[in-house]
Amino acid sequence: MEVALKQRRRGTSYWAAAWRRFKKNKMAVAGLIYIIIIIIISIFTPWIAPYPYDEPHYAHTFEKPSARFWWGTDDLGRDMFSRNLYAMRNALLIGFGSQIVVLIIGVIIGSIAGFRGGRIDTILMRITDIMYAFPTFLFNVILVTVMGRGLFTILVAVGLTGWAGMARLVRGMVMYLKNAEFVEAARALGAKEGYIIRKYILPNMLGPIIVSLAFGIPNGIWIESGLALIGMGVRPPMPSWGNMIGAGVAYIMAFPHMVIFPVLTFALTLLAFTYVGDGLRDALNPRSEV
Amino acid sequence: MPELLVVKNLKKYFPVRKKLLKAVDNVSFSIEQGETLGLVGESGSGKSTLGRCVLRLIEPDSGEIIFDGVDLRKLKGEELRQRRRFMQIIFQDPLASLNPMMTIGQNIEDPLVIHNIGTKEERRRAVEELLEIVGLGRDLIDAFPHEFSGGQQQRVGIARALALNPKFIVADEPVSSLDVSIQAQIVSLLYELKIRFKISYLFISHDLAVVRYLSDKVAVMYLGAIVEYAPKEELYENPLHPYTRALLASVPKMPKDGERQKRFLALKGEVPSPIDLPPGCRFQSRCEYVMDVCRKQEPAFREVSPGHFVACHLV
Amino acid sequence: MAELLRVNNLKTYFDRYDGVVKAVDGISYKLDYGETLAIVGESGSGKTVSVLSLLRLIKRNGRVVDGEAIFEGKDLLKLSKEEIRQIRGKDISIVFQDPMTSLNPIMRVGMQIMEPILWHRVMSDKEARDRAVELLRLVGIPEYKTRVWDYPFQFSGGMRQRVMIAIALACNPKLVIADEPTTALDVTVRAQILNLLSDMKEEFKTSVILITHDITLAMNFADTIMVMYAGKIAEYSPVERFIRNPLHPYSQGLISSTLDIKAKEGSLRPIPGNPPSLVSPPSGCRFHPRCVYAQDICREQEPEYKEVEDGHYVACHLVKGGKFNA
Amino acid sequence: MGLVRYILRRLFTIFVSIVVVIIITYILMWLAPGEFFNIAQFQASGGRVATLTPEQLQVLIKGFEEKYGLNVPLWKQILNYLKDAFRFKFGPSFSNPNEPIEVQIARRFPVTFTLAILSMALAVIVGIPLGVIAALKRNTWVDYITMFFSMAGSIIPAYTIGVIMVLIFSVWLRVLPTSGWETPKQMIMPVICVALGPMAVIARFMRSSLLDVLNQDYIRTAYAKGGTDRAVIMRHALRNSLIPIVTIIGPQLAFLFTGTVWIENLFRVPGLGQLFVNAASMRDYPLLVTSTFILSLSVMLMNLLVDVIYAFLDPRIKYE
Repeated sequence: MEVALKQRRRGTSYWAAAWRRFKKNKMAVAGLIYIIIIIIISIFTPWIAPYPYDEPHYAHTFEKPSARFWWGTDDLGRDMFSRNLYAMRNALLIGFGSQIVVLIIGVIIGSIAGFRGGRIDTILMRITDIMYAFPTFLFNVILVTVMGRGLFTILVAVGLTGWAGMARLVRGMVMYLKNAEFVEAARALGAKEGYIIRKYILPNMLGPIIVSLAFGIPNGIWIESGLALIGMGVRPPMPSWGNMIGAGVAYIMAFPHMVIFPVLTFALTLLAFTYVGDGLRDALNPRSEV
Repeated sequence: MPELLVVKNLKKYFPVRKKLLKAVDNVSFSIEQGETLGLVGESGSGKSTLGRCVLRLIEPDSGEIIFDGVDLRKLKGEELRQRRRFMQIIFQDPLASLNPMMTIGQNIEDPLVIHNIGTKEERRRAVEELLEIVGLGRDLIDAFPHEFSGGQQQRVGIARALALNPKFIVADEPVSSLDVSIQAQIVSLLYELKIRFKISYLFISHDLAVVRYLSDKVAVMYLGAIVEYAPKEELYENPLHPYTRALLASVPKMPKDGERQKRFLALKGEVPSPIDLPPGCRFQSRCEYVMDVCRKQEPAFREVSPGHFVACHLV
Repeated sequence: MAELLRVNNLKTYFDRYDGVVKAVDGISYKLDYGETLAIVGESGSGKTVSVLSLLRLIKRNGRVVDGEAIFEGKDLLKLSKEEIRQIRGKDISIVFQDPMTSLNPIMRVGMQIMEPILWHRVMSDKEARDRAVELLRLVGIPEYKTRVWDYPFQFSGGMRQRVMIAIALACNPKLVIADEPTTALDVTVRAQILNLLSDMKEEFKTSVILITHDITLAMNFADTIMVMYAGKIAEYSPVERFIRNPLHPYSQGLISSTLDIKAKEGSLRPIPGNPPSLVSPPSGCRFHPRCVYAQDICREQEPEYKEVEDGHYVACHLVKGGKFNA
Repeated sequence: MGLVRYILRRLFTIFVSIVVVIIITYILMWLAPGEFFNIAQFQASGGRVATLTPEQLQVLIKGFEEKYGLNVPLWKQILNYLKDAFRFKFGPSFSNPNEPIEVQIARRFPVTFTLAILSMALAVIVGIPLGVIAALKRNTWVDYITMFFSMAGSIIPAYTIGVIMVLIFSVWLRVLPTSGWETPKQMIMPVICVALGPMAVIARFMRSSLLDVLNQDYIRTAYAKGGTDRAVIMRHALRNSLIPIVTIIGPQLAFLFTGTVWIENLFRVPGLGQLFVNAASMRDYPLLVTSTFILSLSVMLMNLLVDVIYAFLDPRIKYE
């Protein structure tokens, strides 16, 4: 023990240790690399995409993949590869964007409920329970109907319906942390509430929140595609995986390429995020090593 | 010696499903400067709640806590915060009591940061000194709590409590989660600190031997109330309350002179639920000398010989 | 007395992310019919593993790598899975430390007592029922006739430990292993359970292995004491002899570390340092980094575990001819 | 006794929750841009607007508002709706003015119900054994493969899996029909697609629940008593690990109901899902509100049922 400690004298911080554990999970690392690549691609999509997403080539409708159209063309002769890139970009925007909304609402509601307790907690948690038990997809449809089908409004709608899990998580952690012994110790030392929250509560909540966000991103992407499938997603000709798959299904017997590529990139992206989420969950829990 | 802490008629009730859990029920005691009070009790006796009430980490319902001449219950916000420099706490679970996101050094330094004491370098030097006082190497300053063994973690907890030079420390079962050899180390460290810095402890434990070693006076708690309170030697040599007697008799003793004990004097039953106690003496359900009066009337907590208080109809 | 169990050179290792943990590293001892052996040690000393290994009840990442355990002429470590199963709960049974978690929360206690009886086909279903009630009476549960069909959560900690003892006794075992049976209980309840164990030992004439961290308890309760440190036996001795003359510096340290209720202020002499890593244990004697008498030989050479007096074994370089020479 | 009171209290909570949900839905729709009376919808439902004079149009709109009860203040609309809704009277929809919604639902409900029940049954029957096998064979290739598919199944939407299945079984292998809901053969793919998500979740949860139980002290006790693997797993591990599974089946039902929407759409199954998709795309508000009502009611009732079953399975709950 003595020896072991001396070797690690510089100390392994929580984050350094977490990264060490994360690196051991090969699938998570692969997922992370994939995600970094698609984020970079998404930033530069307008320059990378060979064609605009809405440029039709009426002479080349339903074309199979070729040197000119790498992933073929659709019913209007639009380049499937370009459309896929834009769909990916939209999906990432909605995935990350919706989680920002989730984070804001969830943290606010969860921490108010957790810190205040009592009746406010009861009321907030009742609302959260309804949100949690309710098939939120319906709310999404109604919200999108109300707010319109823009990229931003969809992102907000997904966030507005998806915060219940985050609120529960934050509340649970606040309830636990505010009575945890080390927080009690800080209080006994005479620390002010603001200091306790900043130095004791927030840092210890970060891990689980990050994990929850990591799982929330694919969920957001998923919901957008679901909306798009029933014609409530982003407005055509703007592509999304949902409306591309929806359109492709109509021609699935004759031109399966129209659906194969979006389905595969879509599924791959969701899996990548989930593996990263899994990796983070194990990595950010120090007990998982034992 | 002047009295450092006087607790009078302290009460803390918790509502549990429309019933009352009397965790601390009208408790009074006092501790002189440099003196240690041992607080003995089994689970559910309310000893930990009492310890936290004294520091106002749990807000008591009523009573007085006079620390250094000031009633803590009358203090608000900043005043109380400043007072906290002089009274500290050490916890049972050393790992849980340290902030896992801070290094050992930062954990120990934190009280100084909170009270804005010294420059960065001065604080660093203070932390190194504290590490040495509690018997840890300076080179461990940048390690994290989870890399330590339980005994080392508890030393860090003690160093943090010492950082502000407190006069009084509540030690809430500080050794009960540790191994025997480590227990002994921590107990002797606490003893050494008591002598060296003239610290008063409220030493909470279920272990009668540890309490005897560190305390000057001992209070025995049962279901929220102190049933017996006396100077140490008096309590161990001449226990009066049937519960205290049973506690002392149920612990195996070191058979140094070859006489071994295969059977132990055992109290019947177990600690009943502290919710909705019946009228009369709270020990009635387990007392072998129970009388009618015990079931009707709560015994008064009275002084039977100088400094020796007991709450029992039989005494 | 006749020999019930003899363990030779038992080694149990665990695989962990940071290496192989040598939890039990070559221990040998014996146990007679009717004898009470107390195994004393701190956490990580291997005291529990050394016994669970006999019944092959260790965690999945653990394995017995060497040794033999002769129980009534059979080597437990070489028995087939089915053969060892027939011994578990019938010839050798266990009382675990934490009665709160060691009983199945959603099964009635009567059923849990009946299971070993039925599994070993000792008697019929009907007889097993009566036996369960009878056992509950024996271990001192009030209103045992109705309580037998209650669930564990309806019992207090001490009562649950009584139920655990009833389960252990269900098939009249030859050996009961009690793994820290009182540690999780309140002070006053500990005494009750210890008395019950004493009574049951008389009543059922079983041998007992008591695993404990409490050397005071061991010295009072057992016939033979075995002190373990870092996966090895430091000292093994009949209790009377041990009380008079504890030889190993660790045994002595444990005794002087233990606060007795009569201890004088300032008399505590704790063992310095922390328990060693079992992945890379210290060279030579595993106790040398914490031993105040450590000499060069202790750092270099592992001490031999040898008999120094009749039935008194010690592993220490400094013990010669039944005396400790520092 | 406690149970009856518990159920009554929960029913009251459900009632309040639904009222809240309906009020929010109404307010949202009221906030929505555009008139309720939508010309395109009116035409789609067979009306002829072009031939009308403005006065005639006014009369028509008035009649429309009267028919759908839109000529009263919002709070009254909500009240009226709720009064009827709890008696399962929902009035006509925009898209189908001649048929009350309850009739439309009654016709389609059995289809969706069958789909949901078959899927849930499949999910439970396959998911639980999969989880058990993965747990018992933990850290072997059996476990890894099961858990890979389980992860994929729980994260990739049913619709996407449906498309892949159509590609494989209809386009390439040509063994299953792409759409319809008459013959058992037509039901295979929809049921599997809807079941996959919950099945994956159940398998994963079952695995971790069983692993958790297998690590409990009382399992060690059971082995120490001389139990065979079979006895210990069947009598102790499985029973205890199944109890928490019941709790996830409730949320999974909500998930599954939503899942049917797309699957019915993909496979042209004439269930509630299609009705809902139409309602959404045509802005058929009465139908939309009613979908919300029916869905939230059924999900909440299912959750209640699940909790009651839970209380029966776990003796610790009953006595509290």
